[in-house]
Amino acid sequence: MDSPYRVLGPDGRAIGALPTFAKDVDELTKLYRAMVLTRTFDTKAIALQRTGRLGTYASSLGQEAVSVGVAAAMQLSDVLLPSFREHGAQLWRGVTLEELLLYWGGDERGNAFTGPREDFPNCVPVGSHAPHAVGVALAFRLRNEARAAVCIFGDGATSKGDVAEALNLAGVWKAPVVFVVNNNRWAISIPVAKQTAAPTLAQKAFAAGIPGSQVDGNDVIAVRATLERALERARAGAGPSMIEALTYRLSDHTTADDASRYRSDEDVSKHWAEEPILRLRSYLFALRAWDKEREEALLLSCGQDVERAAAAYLDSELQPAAAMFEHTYAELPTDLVEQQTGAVSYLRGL
Amino acid sequence: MDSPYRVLGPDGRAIGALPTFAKDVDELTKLYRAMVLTRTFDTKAIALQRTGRLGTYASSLGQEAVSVGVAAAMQLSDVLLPSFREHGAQLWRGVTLEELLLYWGGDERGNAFTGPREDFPNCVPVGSHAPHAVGVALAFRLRNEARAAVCIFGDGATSKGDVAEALNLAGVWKAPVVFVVNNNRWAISIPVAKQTAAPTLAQKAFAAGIPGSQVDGNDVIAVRATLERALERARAGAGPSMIEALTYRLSDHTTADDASRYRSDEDVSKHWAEEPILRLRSYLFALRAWDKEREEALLLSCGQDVERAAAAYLDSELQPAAAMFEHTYAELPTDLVEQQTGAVSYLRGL
Amino acid sequence: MPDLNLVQAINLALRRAMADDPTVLVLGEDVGINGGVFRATDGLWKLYGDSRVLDTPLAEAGITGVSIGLAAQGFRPVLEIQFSGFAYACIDQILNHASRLRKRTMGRLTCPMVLRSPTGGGIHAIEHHSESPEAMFAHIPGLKVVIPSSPQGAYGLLLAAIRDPDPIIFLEPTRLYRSAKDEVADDGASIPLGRCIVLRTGRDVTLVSWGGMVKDTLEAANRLATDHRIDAEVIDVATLKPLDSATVIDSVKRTGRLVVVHEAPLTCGFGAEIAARVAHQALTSLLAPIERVTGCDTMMPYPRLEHLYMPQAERIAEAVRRTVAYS
Amino acid sequence: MPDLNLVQAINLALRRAMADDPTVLVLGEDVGINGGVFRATDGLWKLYGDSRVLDTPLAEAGITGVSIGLAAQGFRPVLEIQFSGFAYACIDQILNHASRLRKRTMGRLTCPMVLRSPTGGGIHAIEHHSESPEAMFAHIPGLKVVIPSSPQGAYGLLLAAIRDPDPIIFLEPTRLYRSAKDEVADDGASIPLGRCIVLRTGRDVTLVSWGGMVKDTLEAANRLATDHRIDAEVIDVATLKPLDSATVIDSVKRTGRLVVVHEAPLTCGFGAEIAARVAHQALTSLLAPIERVTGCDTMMPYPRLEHLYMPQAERIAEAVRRTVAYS
Ligand SMILES: Cc1ncc(C[n+]2csc(CCOP(=O)(O)OP(=O)(O)O)c2C)c(N)n1
Ligand SMILES: Cc1ncc(C[n+]2csc(CCOP(=O)(O)OP(=O)(O)O)c2C)c(N)n1
Ligand SMILES: [Mg+2]
Ligand SMILES: [Mg+2]
Repeated sequence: MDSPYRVLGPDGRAIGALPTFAKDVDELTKLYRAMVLTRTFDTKAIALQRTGRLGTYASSLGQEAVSVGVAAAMQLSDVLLPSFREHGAQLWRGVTLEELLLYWGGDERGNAFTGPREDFPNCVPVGSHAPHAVGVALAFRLRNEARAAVCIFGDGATSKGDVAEALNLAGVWKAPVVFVVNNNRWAISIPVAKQTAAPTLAQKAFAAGIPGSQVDGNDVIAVRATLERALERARAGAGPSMIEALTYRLSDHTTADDASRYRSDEDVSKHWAEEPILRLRSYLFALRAWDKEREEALLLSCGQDVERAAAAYLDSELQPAAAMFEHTYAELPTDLVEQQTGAVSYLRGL
Repeated sequence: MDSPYRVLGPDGRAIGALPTFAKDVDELTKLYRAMVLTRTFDTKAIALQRTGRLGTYASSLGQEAVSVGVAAAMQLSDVLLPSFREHGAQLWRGVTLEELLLYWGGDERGNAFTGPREDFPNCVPVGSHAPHAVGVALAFRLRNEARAAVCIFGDGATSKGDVAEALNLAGVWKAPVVFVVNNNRWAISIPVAKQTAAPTLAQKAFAAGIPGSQVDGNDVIAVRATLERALERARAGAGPSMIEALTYRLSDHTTADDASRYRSDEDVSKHWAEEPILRLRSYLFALRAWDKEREEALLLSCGQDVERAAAAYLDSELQPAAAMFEHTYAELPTDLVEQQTGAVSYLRGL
Repeated sequence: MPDLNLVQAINLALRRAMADDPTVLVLGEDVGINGGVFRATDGLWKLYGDSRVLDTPLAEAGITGVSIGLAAQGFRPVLEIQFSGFAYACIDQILNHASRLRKRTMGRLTCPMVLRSPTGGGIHAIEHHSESPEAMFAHIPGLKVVIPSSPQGAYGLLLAAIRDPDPIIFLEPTRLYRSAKDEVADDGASIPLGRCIVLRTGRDVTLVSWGGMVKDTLEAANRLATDHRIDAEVIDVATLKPLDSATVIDSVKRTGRLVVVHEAPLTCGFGAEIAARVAHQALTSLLAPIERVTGCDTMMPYPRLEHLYMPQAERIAEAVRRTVAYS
Repeated sequence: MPDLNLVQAINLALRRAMADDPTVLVLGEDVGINGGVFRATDGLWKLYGDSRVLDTPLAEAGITGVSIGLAAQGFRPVLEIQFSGFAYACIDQILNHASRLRKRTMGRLTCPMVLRSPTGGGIHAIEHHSESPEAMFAHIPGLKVVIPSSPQGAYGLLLAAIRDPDPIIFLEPTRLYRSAKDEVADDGASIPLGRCIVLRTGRDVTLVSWGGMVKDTLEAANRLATDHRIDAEVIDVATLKPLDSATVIDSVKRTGRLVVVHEAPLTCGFGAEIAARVAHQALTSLLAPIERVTGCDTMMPYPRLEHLYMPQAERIAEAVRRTVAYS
């Protein structure tokens, strides 16, 4: 296995050749803005959860470059199948801040995506969306469409049979799908070394006869470039691949977790030095493409966007009781209509 | 991946160094006898099935060297977890011919194994026994016993999530287990090329960070030698491994299958030239350790053994109706006792 | 109209569905050149090739998941699981995803897939090949569960299932594959899902069954009519979920007696649901305890004892006589 | 005796079982240093280390299979599945292997394992974290299915489950983990499996429930006593399989009325089995239709609507009043 592909070093200095898009400063600031928005959202979501106004929430702190880099490499006509920690990718693709909050607040309307209509909702049962991605990709291939599916899951997911089956199926059918392992080094309290004896997760792809490689997941330029290559390959009919993006989960697993039970502050703080936002900011600063003023303006506007979305979310009325039944089937069967009527009238009577 | 390990060429000439056991002619004739007994059993089982006296049966024709070679490498204190085509391994380990017939005839008593009491019964849901083998091996490790588990499954099984999960779990826990892929090139009508894009099945082990290698599965000496090494390694605490044994399914998938629907006679007949029994016989003949008389005597004694077992099987009385309930639990709960009493008295009344 | 057995009727429905609708795909282990281990997909691969008839690797959960992805993209995958004993591995994908994709996206994504699988015993098969898992699937919201009991029924119900916009578990009684024969009209007419089929009207007792047990139940009814002048109504449930309770309830209100027959184990079998609905909606009409004639709460025996496990016409008839004699 | 909540009682039972019997192992995702996501295994790893408390990779089917192998070798694995929504992936291993290993080897190999998992809603969790799969497991021959409703019950039943020679699904009502409090005596006494627990005797109506719904059912009974002079008997089923029908039947024979309460969807829920048994064995005692107060035949809503889905004391009470008023 080659060492992970990387363009920017942890200190933000370019250590490799820049891919074409990265020579365009506007492209880079777009990536930067998206990562900052993601982190701003993250902070707000945690605050809402801590004050009882949002459900259990999975932070993406420190992993923004994977999420944003992957989405930035996709075309809108591609389809994203995320796990539950890819807020950055969802935002990039047009899921709204308010939809994200509705989802994490426990409201199905958060999945109705006014934006990317074909994208899948978050997948909570770890790794179980991997075969869906193969199905989506197979649909593209059968219809001769130059599109690809992107499935993101965590390091823990690579132990699940569903993921192994999906990789193998994708290989057999040369399905245009790219699997991304968001390797944040932890599956709740289980570090990668207890998850598998394999020295890399990328090599799990070889079991399926498909290419696997590693990328520095805190380097958004490298992530985007790697995904662009993989997606082009997939869209061109050359088959699936898997990319292991090495990053680090700087936060607790979710707001319900207390990571101090199983890892030390020192361990974590080492990784702050490698985090993706600082890294790209340093690079942009060095280029003089970014400065303190622009930074402040960005933080302000991200904050405003997020606050506006939060207010809308908090103002949103609950769905009516009848909604509990709607969409269970295309057409509600008689007995379900009866249950619906019963529930609605019972609840009205209370 | 190195080319498959092989000691005897298809024509029965030694092309590699002989492992120690193979220098002992008695050892070789033991292997030979076991393969011939297996094939004799196979022929009889098919005849019984064709005449309506046995259930659907999975022939091991052409695959005897995998089955026998693996079992011969095991110690009795190791535990075998076979799929459903390893009659040769079961016989070697002391499952009786009559037990095998009872099993394939549809009688649970065929699983009560008077011989290898800790061995698992045949596993029919493909690949689902792989995690059991990890559990058995883990038990050995936890009790500090120098024993190993051996799990055999087919090429088709390597696509199953259970197998991938088991390999990974074995790797993480360094469980003393050896996985054997009996690659007979077909999963019913699906050839290996449609089963996976991976060029070898052995490389599936690397996904779990464990060693994988290939062996000529029609060379019983090579199979046994490879397994001995893998088992020593496992018993010594050095961890699990996977061995892909390359052989060929010369028969239909089972007696319910008609392989002519999906493969040509020519394809099959090519493989007759490589089959394991002929190969070892040629070698033994060349050594003058075997001759026509011994061959005839062996066929006769195998035939007699099998006929005797068949007669006993055909004579066996059905279990009584009450047996349908026994062993469902250690102690039958009240409602099951009632069902049992009801069924027995109802059936008596008929 | 040709005389077809059940597996031929399935094959005919698949042919019709594929001809009518290019989004219909068939996938599963050995469904291609081999035509399925029971030949349900015989000839389809020759007609439509690899792009509509997909042989799959051996991975039941995975191919269920793939079907979900295909369905979300507008295809109508018809997935064959070789035996329902191997469909337990699909429950996770079915329950956690297929059944709720529409709900959880408020209709943005849907899952019009059919999972076909042989069900039930009576073919002297090896272990895991004689399972009757219908009740487990019928507990899952968002699914439909359909079990035909005749070739013509299989044809019409399968067409309806494939045309339905939601995920469907379609269980085919293995022992009827070759034994049942019908004149089957290839008229493309589907039989509406969600309706019980009254196979025999009667005044004295209501017998409810589905799939492979319908034949034995009818046989019991016929014997009872001849030998005991008991006039039994026989209802084939056909669609277990959503259940057409009305037909059963109406019948029991007329007959006052109910015997439910199934092959799956008693406890938490689908017979319990029917009994519970009747005990709720037709209690006062009941003249006798509700009987269930079912498999036992032990696993299906190995073939040599299998015949002792499955309800047969005589056991059904006995229960009916007990019910009718009750007062 | 310390006041413990349900998760602490589970923890205490695990400690006791591990201290008593060196073959008891605990395994599952995050059960080690983290002590389980609900802290059910808190402190065990520190006491017993890696050889008896095994953190596992993320592979529910696999670790169920590993437990089967361990059990066959004489260990008593207690496997934690983090949420029962992820236990569907274990059904294949449980049904096709764990439940029948004893039967299929005629007792040569056995499978004394316990699969523990949180069950039910009410904790405002994300999707798949509020499932109630008990009926699916209760349909499987060879299994036992146990659901405690109180800390003391959890302690005694879990000890019994771990000591039992057969495979057990042990579902723990998540919303009681921290809310229920009991004085729990760590006396090592197990509560026998297979027996219902009568929590309140009454003459007018029998209420049957289990797990997380027992509390609401009792609350309904208490309100009915105070506000409506309805004297309800309340039965906690505790072991769903094998079911102690006798206690339920006896009660209904006395009260003539039955309301079953559960949180899982109505259709094919375990309430159906109870209703069916009563409609068979106590039909003539019934003075009113059998009522089931249950979750709906749609998936558990996302948290914002969850409270509308789950039966609550008032809905139970209403059904009881209807039942009692019936004549
Ligand atoms: C199948 C399944 N098992 C268990 C869980 C509970 N759980 C939620 S996230 C998680 C760890 C996932 O780790 P990883 O795949 O690395 O993703 P990460 O959370 O690190 O993003 C677990 C065990 C789950 N959601 N799904
Ligand atoms: C999980 C599962 N799916 C499907 C089947 C039906 N089936 C029996 S054997 C077989 C092919 C197995 O192929 P392979 O693993 O190569 O073993 P072989 O039969 O060649 O020995 C299939 C699909 C099964 N037994 N189990
Ligand atoms: Mg992770
Ligand atoms: Mg094979």
